[in-house]
Amino acid sequence: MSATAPAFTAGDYKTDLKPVWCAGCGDFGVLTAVYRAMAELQWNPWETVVVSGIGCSSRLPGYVATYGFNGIHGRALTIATGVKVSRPELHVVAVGGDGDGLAIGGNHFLHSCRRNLDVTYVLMDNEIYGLTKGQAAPTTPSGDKTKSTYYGNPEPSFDPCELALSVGATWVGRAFSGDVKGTVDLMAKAFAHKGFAFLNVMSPCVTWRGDDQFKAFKAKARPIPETHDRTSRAAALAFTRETDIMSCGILYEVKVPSLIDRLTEMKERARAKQTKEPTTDDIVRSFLPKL
Amino acid sequence: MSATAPAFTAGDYKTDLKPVWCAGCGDFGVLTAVYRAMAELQWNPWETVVVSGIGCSSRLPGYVATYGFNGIHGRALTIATGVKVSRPELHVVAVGGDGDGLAIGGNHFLHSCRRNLDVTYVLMDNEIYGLTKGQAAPTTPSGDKTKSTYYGNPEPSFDPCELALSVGATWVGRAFSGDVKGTVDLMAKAFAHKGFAFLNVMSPCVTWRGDDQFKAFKAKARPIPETHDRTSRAAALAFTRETDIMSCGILYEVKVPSLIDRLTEMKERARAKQTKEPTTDDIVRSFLPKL
Amino acid sequence: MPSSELTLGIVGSGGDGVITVGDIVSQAAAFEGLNVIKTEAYGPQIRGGESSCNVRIAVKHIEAQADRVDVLVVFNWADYGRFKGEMVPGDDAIILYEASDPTPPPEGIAPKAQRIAVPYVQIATDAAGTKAAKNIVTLGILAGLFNVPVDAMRAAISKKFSGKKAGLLEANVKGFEAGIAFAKTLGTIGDAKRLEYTKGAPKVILSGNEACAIAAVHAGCRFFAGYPITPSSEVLHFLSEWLPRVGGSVVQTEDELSAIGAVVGASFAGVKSMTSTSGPGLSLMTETLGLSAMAEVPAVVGNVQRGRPSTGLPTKTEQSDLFQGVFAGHGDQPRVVLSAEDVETCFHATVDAFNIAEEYQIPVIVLADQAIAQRRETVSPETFKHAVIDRRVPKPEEMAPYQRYKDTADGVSPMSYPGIKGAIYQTNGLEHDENGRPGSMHLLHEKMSAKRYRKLRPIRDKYHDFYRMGPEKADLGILCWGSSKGPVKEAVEAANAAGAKVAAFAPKVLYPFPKAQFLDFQHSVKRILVIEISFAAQFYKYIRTFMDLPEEKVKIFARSGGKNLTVPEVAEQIRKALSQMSHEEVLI
Amino acid sequence: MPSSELTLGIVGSGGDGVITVGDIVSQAAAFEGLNVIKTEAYGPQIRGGESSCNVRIAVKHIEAQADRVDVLVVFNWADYGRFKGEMVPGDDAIILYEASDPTPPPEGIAPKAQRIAVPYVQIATDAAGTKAAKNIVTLGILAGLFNVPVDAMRAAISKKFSGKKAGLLEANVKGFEAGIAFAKTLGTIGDAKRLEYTKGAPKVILSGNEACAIAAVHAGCRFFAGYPITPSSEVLHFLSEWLPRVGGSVVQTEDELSAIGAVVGASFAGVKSMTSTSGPGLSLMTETLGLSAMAEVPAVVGNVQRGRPSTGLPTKTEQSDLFQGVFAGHGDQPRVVLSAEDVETCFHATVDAFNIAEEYQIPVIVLADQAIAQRRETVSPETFKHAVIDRRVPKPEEMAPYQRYKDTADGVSPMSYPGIKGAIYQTNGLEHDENGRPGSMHLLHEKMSAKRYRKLRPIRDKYHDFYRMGPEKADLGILCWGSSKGPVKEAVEAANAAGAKVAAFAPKVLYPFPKAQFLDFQHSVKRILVIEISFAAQFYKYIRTFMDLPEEKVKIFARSGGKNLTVPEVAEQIRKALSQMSHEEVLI
Ligand SMILES: Cc1ncc(C[n+]2csc(CCOP(=O)(O)OP(=O)(O)O)c2C)c(N)n1
Ligand SMILES: Cc1ncc(C[n+]2csc(CCOP(=O)(O)OP(=O)(O)O)c2C)c(N)n1
Ligand code: SF4
Ligand code: SF4
Ligand SMILES: [Mg+2]
Ligand SMILES: [Mg+2]
Repeated sequence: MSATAPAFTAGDYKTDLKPVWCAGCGDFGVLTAVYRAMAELQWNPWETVVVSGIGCSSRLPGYVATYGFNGIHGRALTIATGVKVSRPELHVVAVGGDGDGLAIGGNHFLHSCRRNLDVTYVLMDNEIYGLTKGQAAPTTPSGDKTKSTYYGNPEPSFDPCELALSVGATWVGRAFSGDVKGTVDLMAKAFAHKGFAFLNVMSPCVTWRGDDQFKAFKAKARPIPETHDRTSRAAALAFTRETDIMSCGILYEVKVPSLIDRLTEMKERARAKQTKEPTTDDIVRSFLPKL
Repeated sequence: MSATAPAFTAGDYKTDLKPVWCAGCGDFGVLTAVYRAMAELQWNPWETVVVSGIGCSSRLPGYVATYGFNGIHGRALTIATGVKVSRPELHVVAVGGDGDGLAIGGNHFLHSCRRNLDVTYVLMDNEIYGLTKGQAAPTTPSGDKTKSTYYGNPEPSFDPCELALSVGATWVGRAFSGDVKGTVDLMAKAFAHKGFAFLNVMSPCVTWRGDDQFKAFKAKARPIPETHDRTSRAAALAFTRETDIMSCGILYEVKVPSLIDRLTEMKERARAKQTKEPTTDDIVRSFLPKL
Repeated sequence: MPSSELTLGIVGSGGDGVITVGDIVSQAAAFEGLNVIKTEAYGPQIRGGESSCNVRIAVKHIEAQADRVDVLVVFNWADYGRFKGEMVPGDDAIILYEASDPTPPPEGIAPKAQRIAVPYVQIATDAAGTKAAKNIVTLGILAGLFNVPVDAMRAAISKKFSGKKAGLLEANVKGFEAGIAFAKTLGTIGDAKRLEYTKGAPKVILSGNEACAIAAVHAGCRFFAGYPITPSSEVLHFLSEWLPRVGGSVVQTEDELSAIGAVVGASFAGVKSMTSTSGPGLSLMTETLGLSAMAEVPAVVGNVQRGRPSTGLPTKTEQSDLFQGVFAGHGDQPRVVLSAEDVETCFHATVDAFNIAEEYQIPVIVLADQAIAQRRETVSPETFKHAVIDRRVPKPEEMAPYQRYKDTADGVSPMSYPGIKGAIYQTNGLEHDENGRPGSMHLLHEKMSAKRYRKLRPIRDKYHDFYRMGPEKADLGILCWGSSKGPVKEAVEAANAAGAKVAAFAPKVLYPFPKAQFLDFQHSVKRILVIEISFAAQFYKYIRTFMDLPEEKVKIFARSGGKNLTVPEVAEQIRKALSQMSHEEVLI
Repeated sequence: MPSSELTLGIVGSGGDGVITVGDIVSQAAAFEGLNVIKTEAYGPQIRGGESSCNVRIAVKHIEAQADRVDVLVVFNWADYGRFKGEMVPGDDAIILYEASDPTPPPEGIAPKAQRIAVPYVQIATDAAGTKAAKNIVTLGILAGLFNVPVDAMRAAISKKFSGKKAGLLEANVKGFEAGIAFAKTLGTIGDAKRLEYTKGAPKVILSGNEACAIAAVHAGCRFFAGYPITPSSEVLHFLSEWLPRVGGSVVQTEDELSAIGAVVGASFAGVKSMTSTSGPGLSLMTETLGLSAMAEVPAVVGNVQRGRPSTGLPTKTEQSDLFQGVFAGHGDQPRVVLSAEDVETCFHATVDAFNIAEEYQIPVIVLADQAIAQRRETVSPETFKHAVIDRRVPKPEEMAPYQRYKDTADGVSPMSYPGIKGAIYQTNGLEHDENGRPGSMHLLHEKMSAKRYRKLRPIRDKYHDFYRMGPEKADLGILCWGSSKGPVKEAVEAANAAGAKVAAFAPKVLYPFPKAQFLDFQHSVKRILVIEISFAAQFYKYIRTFMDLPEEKVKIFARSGGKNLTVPEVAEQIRKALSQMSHEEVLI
């Protein structure tokens, strides 16, 4: 193998399981982007873990030839926490849908952001519950008629990027899965970020949101201007809760110690005090009467 | 009873159950504020419901002579949702601690804000788990040593006011329970707000955070300037993630339809189409073959 | 020799219109007053993959989905492959397959069946100008060959396509008539299977989930909180339309923790309320069900079981949430668990659930399963009657002073709600005294535990209905529950018709355990056979909790889910058990 | 006539230093090699309310907290009121109460006991210059009267106060000596209770939670995720200090859903991991335990039972999470449930839990309860030895190709983890084939269900240890579990010493159910008495699931929690059961 030829091509990250997704589903674009971004970073497949919850989008780990764990609904980030904290040297990517990550999994999203957990979280946002056949998600626009909202959605939607910003994510971006190249580019950057990277990929559901959603996303997609100050939360806010446009790019990016950095430092501090690793007996004897 | 004499005094909202709180606990101030704010608004006790989760602070409903439900850990707002949506005419107040509302209950907080649920949520924030004897909360400053963080808290804290702002709360305020008068004033305004009102009351835990916390809160408390534009999220952000000061007052306040407004409109729309309320038989017959 | 019963199977891909065929056939049959049970199945693709539909039509009341199809329509043999285990043609079946399908039929499928190549696509293109009409052509063929109600189908087609794109209705009507015409060309081959019936009053056709939702409205439920999950989401869908029409509200919560919390909140507020879910959701509700039990706040939970554990086989049936239903929850918490056996009992069990929850201030779980919750079945519209019971609120003399948890003879204390001026109270999930005040002493705990459990007694006295099938004394007695009851009943009837003496028992109330009724049954039979769709034999173990089932007298047929229990499966188990018994008698 | 055993009770308010008295007494006794069991109890106030401490000291190995105290120290009769049910002086007890207390002693308390007014405050103020030293004065009195190890206490006091504010140590030492001096003034009244013992090797003194945490480190656990909850938080606290020292990590998660999810994640990543919780948390973990079972990812959960349901009596014990432990979870999910009976077995059960979880890739729950998890007990430091088993990773020949869920003879498939290059796999909680690929057909489901359940067999073959007490053949056989085993054992020994023939059995493994062992025991006794702290008699019902317990041969003593099971309670039940049996014999 020559020094310049990459060890892995995008195709090397592909399993031979056929995606269950509908023809035209936006998630195909996300999957392609995952392959390419991993190839770009030349991640060793055996040192990479992709986890997810439940949903159409959450089937993704089955299609990626790294270690993969399609978990249960809403808990992708809890599993990712265990993987990353216990094995900090692994590359850990969590993926899932808006229902999975923002409804039932909202709390874990919140706290993973806050902890600045060293994983990339790719939200495949189709503004609907795809797998369960079309109920409203926290990102479904207010007023929309869905299976569960006969008279129109009575609830306002929110912008997950704004939420991520407010609770401590250190990298926040938005992509459109119809623009695979743009998505690859952002995903590779998210993957490379140290700390919690949140990539909200707008990924149309052709089945429950029709062609209109794809068209609307496409029409509204706009790159974030080069001049945007990515280190400012206030500036980033300008690209949230958008209605007529859909800004794609990096909204926010700062470098602060990640959870792994902090835990590593703690371990070093804990061990600096001791001359050797304590044995069971050492620990037991710490319970001898203190006289 | 003369037209001017109020029907209820603060004392009328008091039960004869003795609080279990430690002497000096900040929650006494919050409780007094609840009594006074209710008296200020002259809420009928039998049309008022106070719900909570589990924690020292969550014991509060037992001390208020309205209908009360001290529920389970983290679920105060879910119970409040059921009460308010099913009985919109009631006054509903949810209370609890930072662990209850931001750790285990974080997701319900998020979505109650988003829905603009018509309740007031009073968070009694002592930056610690009081009842379980002093573990780190999501608001515990990074680096603090607690029972569960032997080497110091490895996690950053977040600001619940910022979170509330980002996900759709329509009234956001911060108070210091040591300033009972200020707390009463803010609480009465929060109670009167239509939509989700979030009042973050900084309420010291003398037992697990010592006297220092009280002193620090007191020293840092500062009113929000009159000039602040309460309708601007961006402006409100200036009063979040503060370190050396603790701004008290209303950070944000906007008038938008609440969940109750929207559901009521839906019901009206649903019923406008029908000449009479459907009976079971009407509904059953809607399943006759459609030929 | 026409027939009083007909089962159709239709198999194809997403675009083939399989589901429409099933819909129109069953609507037409329901309109004629026939009995119908219709099920659907899909491949793993989210959309556009293989799909199949099974419609059983009968003159008599039927209890189960058919196990063998009389007529199989195959648009595509490749798609059929996935369903070959579930969609088995009977020995004398007629198979009507697409003539232009390049895939050969799989080996060994009903070798004696008649196979007829039908040019569905060709007929559709010729008659309707589009191959999309091939499913409507199929309807015509089924009408022509088997007397599937032709006028009713014609009306259904016209209803379906009228108001749509210009010319669509006309094209489809042409396709339908072309199908009828084609059937004529096949002569008498269908005659033995032709449906013969007298038209009766139209029946409604609906799913168990829909019946459950109707029950909620009927029982007075005015608040529903739920989180979507297969196979129970239809309850949410239905109520999102109907509850606002009767002045109620629906909230789609962020998760199941929130759904059950909101139900408890609304109940506390005095409004009848429910949620509906499936296994994973029920697991998440575990903790809050305990709050409902402890604070004595009514809560109704519909749980539609599916293949498991974990996410399992989310679109298939199983009966393995029994343990979760009756036992889950930390601590000693009384609750009530009811079962539903078919679409109609989804209605009755749900109304009972509300009645019990309100009268006894206790959480009530209704266990249905995918097999009945999602199948569509005909029911007479007259069936939907069931008395409704409301909560016992304090009388004036009980308000001075009001004791929320008064330790009464039957354990039930009058329950106030916000708005009642003289009966304000504060409650909690801690142990508490009769006034609701927290306490942690053993004696209080013992007294209040007894109060809460005491409620189970009147519940059991009032609610212990069961099904008993077969002769009064029998050689073999089958114990089963829920959706298994249907196939068991049909198999038992057949066995007895063939001279055996087999009885069967299915409880409608799972907890509190109707012990006396179980024991009566046990005493009326020589041997017991337990039948259930649970690999771990949960029903068997559950019964044992309350009564001895001496091992030497009991056989168990407990298999995992993923397919509905069928009548032949039960028949086979009956045969085995009986033959073993006769052997044993020889050996004595 | 000195004594080989002494039980002290101390009662007072927050500021009285009750807890310090208990600590120093028990540390001193442990140092001398004596056996100690110490419990504490508090009133409802979060802090500063009533508190009590019970220390049982004995020369022999002891199994239970004492039920009667020999010596009762009361700083305040008002505070004593709250504990009077739990802190009962024996008939010949000595009560040393504060002389200046204005409240009169409650009526009817140990009328025959000697009551001595002790001017604790006065002595402390006089000798140490502060009434705060009254607890140290108490230590002196206890040393003087009852030979509570005086040198060791002196050393402990000096350890406690050295390095503190100047003069504090000296003052307290003075207080201690003044206490000894005061004891002298009381003459011989304590002589009958004076401890007589020979000094042995110092023992460690620790709680069940601490033993469990040590076990985790010992077993190789390097990841802990948990959410605080009484009475299990000490595991989190302990590991937050010690895991980083051995290179592991602790995450305090946002809730229990997250804790168990993270445990599954870390286990998947190849790192032994656990969480610890109590009932409400275990309820929340229900769904994810199913994922662990389905995806066959090891998970260890410590669950410390407390008074329930719902929030219940969070600081008191109960044995009512048994159903939740063995049955909760939607679907058929194999798991293992172990029990711990005392502090020492908290260690062994937890190591076993890791060994089983890793060897068989299955979730394992350890059920302890507040009574043993929070009491402090002496254990010999030599006890903490237990073999450790690691996960079976694929051998090179098993990697070409690697099948994560290979259907092996014992159901266990080699489990790879990230970093192993040749055994990459993708898994899920759906039903899946041997390669982990999702599938929803019945036959696959049946096969894989069988594979998962098959693992229980080797587990049961290897893990079925139990306790058996009493003679080989007995008139009465007691079935009990967990913390009840200690009082049962002591009561059984006493009964047999008095001439009865009583045996007892307690399983160490609750599930898979050690049926053969239970049956052996059943056959060795004439009648059965089930004893447990669960109002709903969960243990009784659970046993019935697997074996017949003919009602006429079984008595049940199942009461709610809120207080620990005591030896006299058990003795009383034994007496009743035996006397009823003799009556029955008369009636024959
Ligand atoms: C605890 C639990 N509740 C509900 C479900 C049912 N469920 C499966 S996927 C899903 C939502 C899917 O929506 P999303 O996460 O947005 O993914 P998408 O299918 O749109 O990609 C739901 C509600 C479940 N599997 N588990
Ligand atoms: C499901 C569940 N997990 C954990 C607990 C234990 N618990 C009770 S209160 C509490 C946290 C208390 O902290 P907070 O909410 O901040 O209230 P505070 O006591 O500080 O007022 C915890 C973890 C519980 N009761 N239920
Ligand atoms: S239903 Fe929607 S989200 Fe799911 S696979 Fe189809 S297009 Fe994609
Ligand atoms: S522990 Fe802290 S929060 Fe709890 S009552 Fe005491 S001071 Fe208040
Ligand atoms: Mg989605
Ligand atoms: Mg707190």
